[in-house]
Amino acid sequence: MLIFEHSRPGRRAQAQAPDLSGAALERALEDIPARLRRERRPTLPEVSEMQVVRHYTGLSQKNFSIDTHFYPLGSCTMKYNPRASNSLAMQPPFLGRHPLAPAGRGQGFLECMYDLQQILREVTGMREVSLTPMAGAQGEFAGVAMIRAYHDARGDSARTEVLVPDAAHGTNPATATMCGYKVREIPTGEDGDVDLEALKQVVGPQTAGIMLTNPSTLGVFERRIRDIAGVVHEAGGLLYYDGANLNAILGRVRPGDMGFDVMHLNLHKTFSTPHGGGGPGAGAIAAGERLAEFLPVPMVVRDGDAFRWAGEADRPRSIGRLSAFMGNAGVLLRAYVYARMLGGEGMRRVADFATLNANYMLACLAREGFTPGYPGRRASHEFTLTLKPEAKKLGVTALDFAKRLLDYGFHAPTIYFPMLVPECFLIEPTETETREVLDAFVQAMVAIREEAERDPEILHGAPHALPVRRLDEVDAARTLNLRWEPADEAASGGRAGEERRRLATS
Amino acid sequence: MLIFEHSRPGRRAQAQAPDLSGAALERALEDIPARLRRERRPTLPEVSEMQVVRHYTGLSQKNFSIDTHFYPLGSCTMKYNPRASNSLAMQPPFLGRHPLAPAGRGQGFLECMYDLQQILREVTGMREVSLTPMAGAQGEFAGVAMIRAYHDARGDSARTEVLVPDAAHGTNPATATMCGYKVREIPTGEDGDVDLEALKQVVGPQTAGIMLTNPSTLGVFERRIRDIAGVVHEAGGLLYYDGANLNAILGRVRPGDMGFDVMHLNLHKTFSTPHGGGGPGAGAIAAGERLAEFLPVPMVVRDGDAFRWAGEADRPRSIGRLSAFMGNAGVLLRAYVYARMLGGEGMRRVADFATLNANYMLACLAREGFTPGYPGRRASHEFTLTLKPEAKKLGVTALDFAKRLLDYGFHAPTIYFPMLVPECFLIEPTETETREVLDAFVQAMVAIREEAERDPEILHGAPHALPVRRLDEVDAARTLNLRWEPADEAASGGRAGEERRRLATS
Amino acid sequence: MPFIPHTQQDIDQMLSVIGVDSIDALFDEIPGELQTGIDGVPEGLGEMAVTRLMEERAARDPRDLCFIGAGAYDHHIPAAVWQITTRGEYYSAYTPYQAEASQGNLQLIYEYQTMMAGLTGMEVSNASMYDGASALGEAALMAVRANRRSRSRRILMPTTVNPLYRRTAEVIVGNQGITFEPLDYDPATGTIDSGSLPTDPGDVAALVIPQPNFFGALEDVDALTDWAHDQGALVIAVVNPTAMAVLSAPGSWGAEGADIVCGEGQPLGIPLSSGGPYYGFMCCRKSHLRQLPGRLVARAVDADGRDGYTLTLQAREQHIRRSKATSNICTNQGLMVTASTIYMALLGADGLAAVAGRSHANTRALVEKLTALPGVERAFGGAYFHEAVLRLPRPAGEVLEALAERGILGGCRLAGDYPELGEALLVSATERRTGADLDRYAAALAEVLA
Amino acid sequence: MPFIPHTQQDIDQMLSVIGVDSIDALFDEIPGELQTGIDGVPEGLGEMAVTRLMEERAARDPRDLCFIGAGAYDHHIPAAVWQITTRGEYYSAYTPYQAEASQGNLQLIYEYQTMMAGLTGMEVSNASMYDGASALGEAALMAVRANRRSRSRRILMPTTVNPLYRRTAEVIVGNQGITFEPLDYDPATGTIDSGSLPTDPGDVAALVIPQPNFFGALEDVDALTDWAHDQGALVIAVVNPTAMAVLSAPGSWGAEGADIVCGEGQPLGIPLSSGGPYYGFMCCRKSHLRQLPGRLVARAVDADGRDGYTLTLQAREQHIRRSKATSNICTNQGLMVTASTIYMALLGADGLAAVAGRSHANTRALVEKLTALPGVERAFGGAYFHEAVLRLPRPAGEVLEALAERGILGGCRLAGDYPELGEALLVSATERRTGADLDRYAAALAEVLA
Ligand SMILES: Cc1ncc(COP(=O)(O)O)c(C=O)c1O
Ligand SMILES: Cc1ncc(COP(=O)(O)O)c(C=O)c1O
Repeated sequence: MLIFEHSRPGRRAQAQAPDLSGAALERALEDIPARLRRERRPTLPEVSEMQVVRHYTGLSQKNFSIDTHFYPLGSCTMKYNPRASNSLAMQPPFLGRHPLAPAGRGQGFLECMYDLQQILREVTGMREVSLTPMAGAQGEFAGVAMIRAYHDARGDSARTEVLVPDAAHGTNPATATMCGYKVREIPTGEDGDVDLEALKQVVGPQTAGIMLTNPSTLGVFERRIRDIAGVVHEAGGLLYYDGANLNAILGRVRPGDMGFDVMHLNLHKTFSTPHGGGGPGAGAIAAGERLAEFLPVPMVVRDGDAFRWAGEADRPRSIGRLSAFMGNAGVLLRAYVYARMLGGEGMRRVADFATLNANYMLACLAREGFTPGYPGRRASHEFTLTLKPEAKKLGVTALDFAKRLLDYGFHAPTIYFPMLVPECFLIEPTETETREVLDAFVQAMVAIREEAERDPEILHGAPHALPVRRLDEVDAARTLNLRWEPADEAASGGRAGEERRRLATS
Repeated sequence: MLIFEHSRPGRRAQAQAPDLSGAALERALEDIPARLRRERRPTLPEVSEMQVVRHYTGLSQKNFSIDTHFYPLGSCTMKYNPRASNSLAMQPPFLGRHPLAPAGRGQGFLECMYDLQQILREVTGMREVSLTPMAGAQGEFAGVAMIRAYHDARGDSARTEVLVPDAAHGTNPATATMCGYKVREIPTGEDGDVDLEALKQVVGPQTAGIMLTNPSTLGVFERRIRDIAGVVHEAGGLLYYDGANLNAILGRVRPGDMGFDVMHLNLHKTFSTPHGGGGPGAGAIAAGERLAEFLPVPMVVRDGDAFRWAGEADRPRSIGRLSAFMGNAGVLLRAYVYARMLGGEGMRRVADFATLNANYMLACLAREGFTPGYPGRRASHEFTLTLKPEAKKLGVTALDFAKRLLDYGFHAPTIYFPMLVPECFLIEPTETETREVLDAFVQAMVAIREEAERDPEILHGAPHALPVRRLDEVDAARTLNLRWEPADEAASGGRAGEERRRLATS
Repeated sequence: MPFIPHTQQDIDQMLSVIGVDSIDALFDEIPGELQTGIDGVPEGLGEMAVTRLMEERAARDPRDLCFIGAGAYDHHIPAAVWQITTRGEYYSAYTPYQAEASQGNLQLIYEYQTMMAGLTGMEVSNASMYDGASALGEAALMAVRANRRSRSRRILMPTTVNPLYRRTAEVIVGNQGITFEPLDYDPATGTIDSGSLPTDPGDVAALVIPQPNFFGALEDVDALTDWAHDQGALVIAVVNPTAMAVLSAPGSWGAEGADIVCGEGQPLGIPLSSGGPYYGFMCCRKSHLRQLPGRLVARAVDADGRDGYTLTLQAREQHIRRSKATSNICTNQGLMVTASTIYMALLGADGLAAVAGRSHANTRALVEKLTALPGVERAFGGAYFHEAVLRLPRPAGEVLEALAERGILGGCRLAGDYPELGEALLVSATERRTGADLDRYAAALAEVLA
Repeated sequence: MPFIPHTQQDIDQMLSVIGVDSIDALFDEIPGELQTGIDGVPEGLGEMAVTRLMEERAARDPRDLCFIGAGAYDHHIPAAVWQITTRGEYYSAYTPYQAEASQGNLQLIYEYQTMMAGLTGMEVSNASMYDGASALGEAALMAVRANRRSRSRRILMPTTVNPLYRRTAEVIVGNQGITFEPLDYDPATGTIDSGSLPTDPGDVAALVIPQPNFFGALEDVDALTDWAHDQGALVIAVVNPTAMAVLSAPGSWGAEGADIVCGEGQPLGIPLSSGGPYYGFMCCRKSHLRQLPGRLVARAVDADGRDGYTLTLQAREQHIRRSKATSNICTNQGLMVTASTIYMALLGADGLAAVAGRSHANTRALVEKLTALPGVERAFGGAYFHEAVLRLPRPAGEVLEALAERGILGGCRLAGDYPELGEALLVSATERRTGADLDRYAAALAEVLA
């Protein structure tokens, strides 16, 4: 039932709004010309406070989440989100601080941001860090824009292409386009590494740079990364590091040392800030020698004992700002708490145990007869399976397996990505899961395969035990019912989103 | 699965404890004689932080609650618990205040307590209020102990009996016993009111007092309350008011005006503090002329602009203290927030709409052919049904109906209480429920009766849709498995609750 | 090893299943010279220590009385909003790619889309962008793609649009050769100078219309919308969502309504929080749907015929369309949408109107009190909504500093972006400000100016 | 009408179904003269206004550095504890009378019972009492009922038991003719004077043994337990649960162990909160089970043979047994048990031992620092746990006041209850206190005493 269906005309959560209606409201607004006023009330529900609490508490229970389920979603690093990060970031002085309040009224907050910049510098092996990008993709945007600004600053304007491996995450090519570049795909070799020969062939004076994830989205470490860096740099291009997979090497290997010029971190992955059902994230960006001066503003600088913002004036070559203020401050606070709790040693252990868990699952699944996407390669913090053999033999797809896993109480791995691997499962257990959970997942995979052997319809019809059965997405995209409409309006095809009733006050 | 079954030796939520173990721990404790030290580690789980979060988040989802379900539990006033009460009571300065911190370091808190005392005085029509009782039953204890102290102070020591109506809540007679009184039951008349003639016959010089709930637990207002008060007072006894049902008359009628000498309020009912799955509550106690000086300590007094505790020294005739400190301060803060949000007018509306909802449900259920416990009487904020006709005709009990209601997504009403009403349902919808919910409940009752007509096994086997089916309580009381034991210990019948393994440190 | 559950026995057994004898061996494909480790990161702290640290940091930041708006507003946030939003099932869920395991979140987004479409008077809302400023950049890109009548990459951008939005949007569109051409404002009213609208603007992709504009002033949205449509340009509305409870919705502007609506969602239940996380909202006509960036939820039917909800039109997005996607956005600001949806459900249309009304009345009262001081005057004469520009007789920077020392955040200084306004201050007083608060501001300002 | 969802239409229709024409008519059975209404209650406030009010109240209460223990301890509480405990499904549920609809809560209590039985070394734990002090009163009542060898109503109550507990317990048992007879302490050690134990105590129902005792001193629990059992008395242990991680558990005291164990649960994850809500725990031998007050949860089997949990032995309780019940308790402190169970699960045995160890070491370090000041000395010589009594060269009241002005809560003054100790202070430093905190206390005290 939708919240709108709980609505009754005139019902209100009275404690929540100023007591202002009717003539008093009109008086409050009397200096606003009538022609600029709204005529019809917007479609918002009229419900009581308890109805709201009950409705959204009930809805929440229909979600899988880290706090309730194993969530081995490859490329997403769904690890435990410490509850302390939440409560400490949500302290009233932090929540109440206006973004335009003077720096002097927020030294506690600014010191956290400064410290975080410093920590991320260490972690990445880069020279400077800007925290402002609001997600990984915005970090990528900043990085590629910086590469562009670099070439422009050197008058090197013939560089029109950005190279992206075919296995890359979709944000990489999309970002290159947003930065006005043409995208050229680099093929992946048999072994999961970039095809170095192919790369050599396409690199040239038109190459602005390359975007790489390492370990790659195939869950393997790009072993010839230094060679790749050499080839690209040789040609005058720069290297962008997509930090989505940093969990695999955190505290052990620094992207700066691999030869990258700029990178983002997905703090909502590696630094365990919550995914929030889709966001917010934080895509802090770090740059080395060549690119640091182009970093987006604002950044935090220290003057003696005081911290302040550095904006366009301090950093004249900056690509500029990516949001009205400073990005997702509250997310950054959470990441900072997490970083301080881990410390340097704890960071290294993240990589160690994320990698241990992934390799263990891979070994178990292989032992049970599932097919690794890249046999013979070590898993990084994640790995691929191909369910093509099962698809062929049993007529069940990766999607069927995924949906049936939900019935077993496991969130499905990432499916059909990377596309290179047919019927792909990209599995990332993360370091915070116990061995028992990994074993249980493997057992579920075996059990599901047995079900498929017995009766593939069990899988085709899955899920069976969730609030809904499998949804018809094709029909949904055709019907395109994107918002609820009041019955009378839906019937009369009335004007979008507004109710018939006029403002109570008019 | 129990949390203990997730345990693995050596696993820990490392962020949560000081980093102190092994030899360092021994050093920390070196001045404690070995013979006073523990030898074996207690049975506590060894689990990670995420396991704890996942386990207890998962468990929570197996509960019905106000935030998720309609909960028409008679005598319990399960109304919406405002979320603001929670967040405002949990502000760090309130949470962090040590109970023995000087009054000067907690003026904000003390002012809230003082204000609450004043508000409850107004609400009850009594002379003074003490907030210290930690639940209704402790309020009752305080009140009856005050009655005893009163008689003792007057040298009137022959009073050995407390009168309690047969429909009273169990805490009433149990309290009288705890205060050293004999309990004498008063019968209820046909119409649900106390049998005044019977009362007159038992009242006498041995009568210390009477404990009454009004409206009574039968959901009707005791109409001759002033007569009852006259009879008891005449005989030298005092009147105790059990405030559990105050929601019915809040802001309209004051127990002090009915002739009561002392009463408690269930703030966790009428003032909407959460029930917390069993508690904590707050049973503030209010007394009139005769008994005010005996109120339990501490109370808050105002000296000019400052607030301070009044203890035994200030109030030498007090019955004393009922807890180490001042009772359930955090609950009282929640009640205070609620009281301030309602205001006087809002309180009256609580009674109005609690009563409207109850009478509406009663009318609907009666119309659908269910049998009121006291036909012809108005419902107060709650009412009884007797399911005896259904039991006789269809072979299904009140318990069966109750369990089946769970399948329909409704918490069951209170059942088999009061015992006077055979196959009793005591239904209290509270004022915060919408008419739609009440209608849906009535429809569910009708639907369940139809099921019973069709196939009573549906009811006998209910619930069907919950985490467990009906539990065998008789067997549980026989088996008495009251705690988990490690497999080896359970097998070897080892010493209670301790594990074999010795302290890691020894 | 905070958050890592492995016992030594686990480690040993797992390594033996893998067939290596140490965790280090699992990194054998990484060139040794790259495995430098890190130093310089401070040692790990337990939760107790980090709590102490963060509480001390927070305690250093005073809780001032806030009269700054300028794109972020200090509204009351009902307690229920964040107590529900931070429930693990919302807080720690991923993007609802597995629809059946995410019905709670998906239904909530569907409700959100309905609410935002309702507020803006548009047909469609997406599931959120990063923030208001970046949403404006995306709206500009979208307009260029969506305008079938024009191939222009020029967009008219009034200077009454929040300067921080303009700068952000410029960064976002700049690399694609899209340019913003400024439109001046009328110094008397602080609104777009309709006199200065070019009679023949040439080929233009879109006109941006802010309402209220950055000065709090109210634009003549109907006339501007009709003018833009006459030129073959699309209209991008940038609006304050609280204002939408009482101001004419972009869907009703002029004869045809705006084409794209975006703005900052923060006023709807999101804490100020030093500027984020907030979220950008974005709505449009259904006919432009395939150019809309960001996620979309649709109602769907399951195998048993039950209603459910699912992400839809993913072919617009980067993970399907890659370099041809409508945007590179992936992670959005989902949890903020959860909070805002709960906020809007709690407030309803009447409640939101009351918030708007009280905020406006408070601001008006503040303006009256402050302009009663000698030398303080309104910079513009026209109508405004819940925010206004004042001119001061002393340097605004100094005044603000002196007010801050008194625990008052007196407003936003405009000299940097609008030197022509002199010592100007943008002030706002939300419904949270009491009469006593306004008096306190007025008294402090009197003292400072004395 | 906050929290009331009725529309005018609802009201009209509901009244018509009932067959009356006003809500007032529903009160027609209540004598008119009783329907006076109330006045004097302040007008209702919206959530925004009450938030402002309560924030201002809270802001007036300083957050001092706490060195008071005396029954309530300032331990670290993991953030997860209360974020989970305040989930609506725990927070707003009732007592789990409908077992099938309360499995989460019931299983949690079963786990709690297991943990408390483990900590105390006893066979059984109930589901909670109000607080430690009232639990002691109930334990005394229980002991009188449970002691089959004695019909005595006398209980030996050492003066080393927390005076607030003694006073509370006395109120609870007093009306049933039960008396507490004091046992003195040895002024050298601050523990029960084994010399003063009566050689022939006569018929005694029970001996109360605190561990650690109110002074923080460690009683000779084995000898006391054996002595009591020799006299035919039961042993009631009153213990600090944190201490149980490292001190010998009552179940192991002497040859047979204690019979009843109670105490304050606050140290296990419950905020100080001006004294409540806390909870009392209560454990016993299985043979005394039927005399135990309070709720109990047992494992049960459902109709399909699955494990579940349910309240059991309700025949002990007031709602069944009425005037013959083991206690009048009904509502207990359930939500605190939820918090404590999560706390204990997070800490585990090692973690709790570390909390105990660090608290003790901190207290010892504090004692060393403070006794280094001239005129400050320990009042007792024996062993103690995480709390100790110091004698001051100046009136303790004045010293505490001067320390409070410096933001330090210096301890609990003992002069009221123990005048014989002179100017004595009970101090404690939990694991939350840092070395710098201890130094700050020492420096402040030096200043105050100078
Ligand atoms: C490999 C990779 N790169 C980039 C991104 C984009 O990050 P964000 O979603 O934070 O924009 C992701 C996120 O899913 C990713 O997995
Ligand atoms: C009528 C009545 N009296 C007394 C009580 C006892 O109150 P408490 O549970 O708070 O001790 C109750 C609670 O259920 C009750 O309903």
